Amino acid sequence: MNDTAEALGQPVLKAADFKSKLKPIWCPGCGDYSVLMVITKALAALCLKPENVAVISGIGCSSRIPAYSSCYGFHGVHGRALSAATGLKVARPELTVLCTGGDGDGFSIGGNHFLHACRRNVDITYIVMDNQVYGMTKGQASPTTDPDWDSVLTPGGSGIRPFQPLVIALASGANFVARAFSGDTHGTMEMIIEAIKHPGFSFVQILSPCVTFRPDQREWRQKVRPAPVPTTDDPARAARRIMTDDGFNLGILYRGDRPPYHISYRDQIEDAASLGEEFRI
Amino acid sequence: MNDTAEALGQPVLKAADFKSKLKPIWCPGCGDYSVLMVITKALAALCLKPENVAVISGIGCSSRIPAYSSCYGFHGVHGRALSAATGLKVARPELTVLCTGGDGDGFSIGGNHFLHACRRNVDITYIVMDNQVYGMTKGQASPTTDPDWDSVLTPGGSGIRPFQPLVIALASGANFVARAFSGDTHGTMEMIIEAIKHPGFSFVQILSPCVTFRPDQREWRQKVRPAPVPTTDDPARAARRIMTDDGFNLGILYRGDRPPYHISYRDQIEDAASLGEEFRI
Amino acid sequence: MKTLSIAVVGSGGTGAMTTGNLLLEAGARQGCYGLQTRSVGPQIRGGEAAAMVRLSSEPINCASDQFDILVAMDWNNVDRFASEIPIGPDSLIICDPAKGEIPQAMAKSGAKVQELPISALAKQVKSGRDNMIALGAIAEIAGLSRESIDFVLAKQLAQKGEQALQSSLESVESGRKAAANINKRPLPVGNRAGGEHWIISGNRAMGLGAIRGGIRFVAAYPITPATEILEWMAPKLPLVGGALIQAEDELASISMLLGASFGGVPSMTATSGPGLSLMIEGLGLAVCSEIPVVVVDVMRGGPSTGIPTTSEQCDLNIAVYGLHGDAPHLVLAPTTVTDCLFTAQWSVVLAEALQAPAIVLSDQFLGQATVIIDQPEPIELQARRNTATEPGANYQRFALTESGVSPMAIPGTPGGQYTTTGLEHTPAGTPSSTAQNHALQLDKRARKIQEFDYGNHWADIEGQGDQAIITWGSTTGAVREAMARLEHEGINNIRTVAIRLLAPAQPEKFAAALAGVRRILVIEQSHSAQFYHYLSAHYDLPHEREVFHRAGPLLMRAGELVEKIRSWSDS
Amino acid sequence: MKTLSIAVVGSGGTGAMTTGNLLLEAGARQGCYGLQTRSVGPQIRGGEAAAMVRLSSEPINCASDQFDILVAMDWNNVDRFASEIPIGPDSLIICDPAKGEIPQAMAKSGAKVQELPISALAKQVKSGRDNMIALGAIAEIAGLSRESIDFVLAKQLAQKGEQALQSSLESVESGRKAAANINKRPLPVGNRAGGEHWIISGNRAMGLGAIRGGIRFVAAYPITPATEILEWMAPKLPLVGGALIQAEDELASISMLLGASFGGVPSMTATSGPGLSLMIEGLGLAVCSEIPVVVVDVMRGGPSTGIPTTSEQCDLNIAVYGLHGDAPHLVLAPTTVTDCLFTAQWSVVLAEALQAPAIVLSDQFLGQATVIIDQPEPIELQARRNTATEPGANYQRFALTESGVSPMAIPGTPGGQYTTTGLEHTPAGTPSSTAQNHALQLDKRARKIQEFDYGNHWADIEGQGDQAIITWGSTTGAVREAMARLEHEGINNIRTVAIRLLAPAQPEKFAAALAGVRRILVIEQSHSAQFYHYLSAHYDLPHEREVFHRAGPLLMRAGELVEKIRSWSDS
Ligand SMILES: Cc1ncc(C[n+]2csc(CCOP(=O)(O)OP(=O)(O)O)c2C)c(N)n1
Ligand SMILES: Cc1ncc(C[n+]2csc(CCOP(=O)(O)OP(=O)(O)O)c2C)c(N)n1
Ligand code: SF4
Ligand code: SF4
Ligand SMILES: [Mg+2]
Ligand SMILES: [Mg+2]
Repeated sequence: MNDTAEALGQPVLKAADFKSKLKPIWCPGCGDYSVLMVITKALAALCLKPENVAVISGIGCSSRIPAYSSCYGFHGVHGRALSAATGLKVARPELTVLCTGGDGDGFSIGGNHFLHACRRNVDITYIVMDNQVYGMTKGQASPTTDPDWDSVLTPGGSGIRPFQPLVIALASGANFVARAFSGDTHGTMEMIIEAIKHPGFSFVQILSPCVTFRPDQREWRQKVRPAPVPTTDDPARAARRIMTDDGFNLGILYRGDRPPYHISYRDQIEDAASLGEEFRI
Repeated sequence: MNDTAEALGQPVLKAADFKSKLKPIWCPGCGDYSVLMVITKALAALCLKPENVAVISGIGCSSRIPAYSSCYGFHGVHGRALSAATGLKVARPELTVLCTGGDGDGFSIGGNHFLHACRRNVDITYIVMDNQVYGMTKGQASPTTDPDWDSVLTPGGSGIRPFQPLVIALASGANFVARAFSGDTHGTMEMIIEAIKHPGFSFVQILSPCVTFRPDQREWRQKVRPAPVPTTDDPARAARRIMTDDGFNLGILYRGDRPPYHISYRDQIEDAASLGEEFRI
Repeated sequence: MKTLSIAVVGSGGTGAMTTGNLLLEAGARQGCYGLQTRSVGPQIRGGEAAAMVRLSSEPINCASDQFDILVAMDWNNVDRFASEIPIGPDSLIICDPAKGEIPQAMAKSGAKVQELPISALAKQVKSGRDNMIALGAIAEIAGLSRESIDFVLAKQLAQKGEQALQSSLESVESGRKAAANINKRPLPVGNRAGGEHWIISGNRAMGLGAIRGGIRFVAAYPITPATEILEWMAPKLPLVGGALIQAEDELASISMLLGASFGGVPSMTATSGPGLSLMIEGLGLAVCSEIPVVVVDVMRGGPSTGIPTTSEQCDLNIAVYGLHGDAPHLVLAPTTVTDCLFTAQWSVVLAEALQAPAIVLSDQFLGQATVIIDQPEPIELQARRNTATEPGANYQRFALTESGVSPMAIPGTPGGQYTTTGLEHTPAGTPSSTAQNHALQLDKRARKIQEFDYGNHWADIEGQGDQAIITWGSTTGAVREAMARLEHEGINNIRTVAIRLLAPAQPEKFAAALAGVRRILVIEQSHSAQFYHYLSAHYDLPHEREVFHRAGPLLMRAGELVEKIRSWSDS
Repeated sequence: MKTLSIAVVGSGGTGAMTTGNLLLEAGARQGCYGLQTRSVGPQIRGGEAAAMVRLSSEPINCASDQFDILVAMDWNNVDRFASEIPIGPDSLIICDPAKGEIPQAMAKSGAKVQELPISALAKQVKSGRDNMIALGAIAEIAGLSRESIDFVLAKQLAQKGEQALQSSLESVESGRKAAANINKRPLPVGNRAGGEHWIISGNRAMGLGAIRGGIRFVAAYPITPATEILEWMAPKLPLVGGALIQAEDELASISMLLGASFGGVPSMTATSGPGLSLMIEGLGLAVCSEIPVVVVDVMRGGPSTGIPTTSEQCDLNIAVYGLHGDAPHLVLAPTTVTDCLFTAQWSVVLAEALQAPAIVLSDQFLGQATVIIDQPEPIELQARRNTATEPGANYQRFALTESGVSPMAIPGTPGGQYTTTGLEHTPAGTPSSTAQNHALQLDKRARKIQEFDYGNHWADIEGQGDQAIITWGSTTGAVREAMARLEHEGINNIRTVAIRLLAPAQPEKFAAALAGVRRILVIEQSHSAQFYHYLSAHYDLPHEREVFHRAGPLLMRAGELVEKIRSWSDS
């Protein structure tokens, strides 16, 4: 984060410089297009260089983002993006590590890593494009889907209480928690910038409509609003607020100051060969 | 739960009838002995019959409980107990299904199933013997271990914020949330009885000391106390309370009334052979 | 056998798939057998798509070597299908001149080209659609009657209202008229004997077979190309007193099955390679605790995420050898789309009888192809688990029986209580680390799998001769068609063995099936020849042996196999 | 070779293990080589325990056929060790008459019995302990000098203070005195040439080799019997600029490795069968995205949870074949405790050189045995990954090179940006579903693994003759000892091939190693003969072949192999 282009006096990059030449496979109108654009804008605004940023994802429509950026990308297997991001950041602390994906990838198969990433507080920014559906596999209920949403696999609805990502993040110790809407590009960009700047694990849920399998989500644009209260640093208060809101309050809803995961690299490095000494009789 | 011995006018069983003849492998003084005893007492008090109860677990010292009961037992693989319990209960709703295990089994490797079991709200009682350590593998930090607890694998401590099981349970939608202490046998028994009676997913965290790897936990006896406030049915209030207590308030801390997972068995059962009709041209 | 193969391509939601479906059904009404496959580009929705329909006079089980008719509603990215839709000088391309040049990959085939102003014609009809124009043109060329097209359209558009039907019918008529002067490519005259006929995909057949076999509990996590099995079963299970849970991941699904089946209810899941990888630990528990479960793996291109929408026979290794420890279990594979029904049903029966996990290897081709077939005979196979209904005082869950199968007490049965475990154990189920108990239980678990009499279903054996082709799974269809053609050429000294029961190996039956065979050719769709190596490890193969193998995603075609077998065979 | 084998047993925390450790170290001081293994009952703490020490004049790599001395501080549940501590008429049992009868399983051996009032003697010493009395008695009988015992005790009790040391020394003296009249069983005279010596366990050697090879990132989840590798590495890694994360499960650990290694840092984890099962999907991603990682599997009894504290060579199948799709990767196995050092280091080097996952198969015996050995020579092998330090404009991460290895751009390198993926891809890494790209990348990934020159390390080949024993892993030690004995008997026409590089198979090198060999005997510790079947699948074996295999947990002993080989061999 210190090794920015600006600090080095180099020409500052534009958002477009953070996009690759690949054409996204997304459906026309998918919310993820805006998210991609916003991420590139945020990276440009932060004066980062693409080679110093890594974007890590799992599997899903939303998880395709890495290859659409011009950064280093890791498009891994379903549900394990946060673990890969953790390994990378701990091994290479000087890189800026973003983790991106969907509600299925992050909260269904990947739920455990989400819990533990929040606790561990490694300095990663986790961006989830929540469309309350499995887009990639053509329309099944995800953990954030309403219980009465009818699908072929769960006729009449899953009947299960939706997973509340922000509440779980808070309860697990996430240090920075925000909710955005892909249609609100400016607000989303600001949240992502803040999230990247914030030390430790930052979580941004972006409501990102799936026009194909959730056409009803076109209404989100009317429903979202800025959160009526300012950011708090009290997790219990934040939790109470989020547990009782309707899921459409946007903004940075919690910002804490727990120190990030400590990586103990000794400066004085020993010769690996000498490690055997202890076995000498 | 309706098919109890008492209802059928049969002789009522004693706690001892719910114990098998196997000698536990536990260390002398391990808190899990009391938990085993308490479970057998609760089952007797509920006038259940061992053949109608199934105890499901994963791997760990605490996960050995099923074989020490005289019920049907399932001692599966590490971290998957709740999933097996879910399958069993959905397939055989008339059985009483208990799920038992440790903090490592339930919150580390099994964390994702914990989240989703809370949401799904299948009528299971989940009893976790929390000793803030991996006993079975000889003393590593678990998710509930304090960050500064020194271990061979994490010298000087893991540095990670402890996982708060009750908060996560609430945030995920658990319907019944209690904290007990293995040394408080009477209180624990009452909580387990209530948990089994409560429809839907019930979660009981039992502080159960590991005398071998956490001798410091002998102090728990002095630290625990009944929660100073009565049970609430407001999850946000319960969450706030638990997020701000010191982890030693005992009692049923939340009791909700979300309807349990609905299992739609049709009464009129069709002939499986006729299902092919739709393919006829 | 006479066949007619038609490919319809187009992009941006032009509805090539719908045209394909209608063609298949209309063909069926005119007495044809048939097979339809599909291919799509990487776009989630609205990308390029190809429907490939093959109609025939006899039942068929593989795609055609060459297409007779290719109808392109446009050419956007259609070159990507060039290898999947082989065409040649005998083929006919119908395309819309307004949509630009024929891509080089297609043009170089030398196929006859017939231009048709598809979209202009569609615009002339109120709410007309390109794909209905295409349907009409094909109907005209292939000789599909008005009666059959009307019928399938009425059925297809029943929900959409009279208006939609009307405009479709008009479009079809306009297509017919425009194609009136094109040389006919007549539909093969169907040889179908009387009786009922079905139109079904392999994935649905798999679901049906499973329920018929006795499956009453499913837990699963969606994954391409297996999801349709689950989606078909979801509304059906409650009708027969069963249930389906959408699990949070595959670790949960396999564990849910174990719980349900421990509870006495026959249980199944369906997945593909990545999901199977995550079920490996649970499958090991199923082996050790002797809990029957059925896991269907609809294979797709691998390794890793691979090529999710395509077919490859590349999960044989993990299915047979993937478990840690010595873990005997069952592996089966349907040989055709139709056989998904039988193999699913048989797998349930075997898993239940042997109290062991059964992995069923289907693949994307078998699963997602739709076929027209004779209505299958009902199969008299019902799951029957050996349960301890009146366990005595000395009941032992893992008793050392002669067969290796021990009566299983089901929760709810008084006196049968025991604790099942993944730890090695005594016959009673108590954890034990002695060499003796380990050997006894390992022997028992191996014995029950190995010594069971699997009857004749272990393989399909056809033909005579001192040479043999050995194959499995979806490659079987292409092998059979190739053999039929070779027989026509007079080559009739080659046997075919298509193995349905992959594990345990059946060396004695295999030896009997190969009696008198001097040399073998193994055929499979795997880059590293997994099947060939598996056979080498577990069977006594003739010294003279060869393997013809290649990776997916291109399907094995009868034509390439005819070439190969002809040159290999020394007759 | 002369050896002396001593077993010390006792329950309830009597400290048998401590006595074993001290014996081994004291023997080392007197010039012996040695090997110590241990066995415990199911209790988590304070159950029955056995320390088994074998001291010898030459380096040894397997447990003894028969124990010379068995010291029992009590007999609680000690029969469970009967098969692990074979004794016979030549053996000496030392036991405390106050602790009851000798169990039948031991008594029937016909061993000479010498009673010693161990606990009465201990009570006479202030804070005296039974295990120190036992140590004294053994020291006296074996001729371990006061100097060596004093030294090892002082080292051992350094933290515990003068008082503890004093009472231990007194107890030892009392044990010596009590055993003064017992016939001596003298320590083998050590043949150790000059130079330094080490005392090390296989698990620690594995950790050391890994760090020396270049590992700087570890993520892992504890599991028996692999945890000691991690626990040894945890404090060491920061010293060399590395890090270790305790992950929430094995799915996370393998994925963390992939992230770290994608970042250019050589990465490793250690686990056992159940954990390996959970890493299968991640390993497939490592293959497809060509990210090097090393996974050590310390095998234990299987299947499923199995017998966690015991040894078995039963994970060969999953290691070689466990991945879905066609997924070429490396599988290696150390042949001895000492070889864990070399094999770990080599595995890191190979994984890094080939940008592929390497699975290293150790086992509970190799991992948890402690040996006295000559200080190993430093090994000149350093991880060297082919990185793209100045990627040009046309940089392609998965470029089709001749070797199959393509330069890897490491995050932070300007101009090298690419997205790694588990989807099949073009050379640039763009997802692709074409048959052509699939074939090219499958070929490339197979080529780099297959065509690499692994040199001579692929196997250890010893002896001459037209017969050969083929073995691998921890069984090698017993095979070698058996062969040495047979040579003594005059049987010298048998070669031994102990394979270290299990995958990829090395058919040419194998053929060369077996030139002139007519018949082979495969030896392994697996119920289903996994190794034998693997060899049959991938090597051209002589027609005359046999396999000697059995399950764990009993270790292979040289004695049983001598019998087997003698009867098999036709010399
Ligand atoms: C182990 C495994 N299981 C299942 C799948 C199939 N799969 C691919 S993406 C996906 C869900 C994606 O949903 P989400 O993360 O919400 O992403 P979206 O497509 O909605 O953006 C599933 C189930 C897989 N690739 N791997
Ligand atoms: C897949 C897998 N990984 C690791 C292990 C090793 N293991 C067994 S029990 C255990 C932790 C147990 O901790 P906990 O659940 O807290 O139980 P406790 O022993 O403390 O009661 C671990 C890591 C295993 N058996 N399986
Ligand atoms: S299916 Fe939904 S989430 Fe996927 S690309 Fe289309 S609109 Fe976006
Ligand atoms: S190690 Fe700890 S948790 Fe395990 S049995 Fe002993 S005291 Fe109990
Ligand atoms: Mg989604
Ligand atoms: Mg614990």
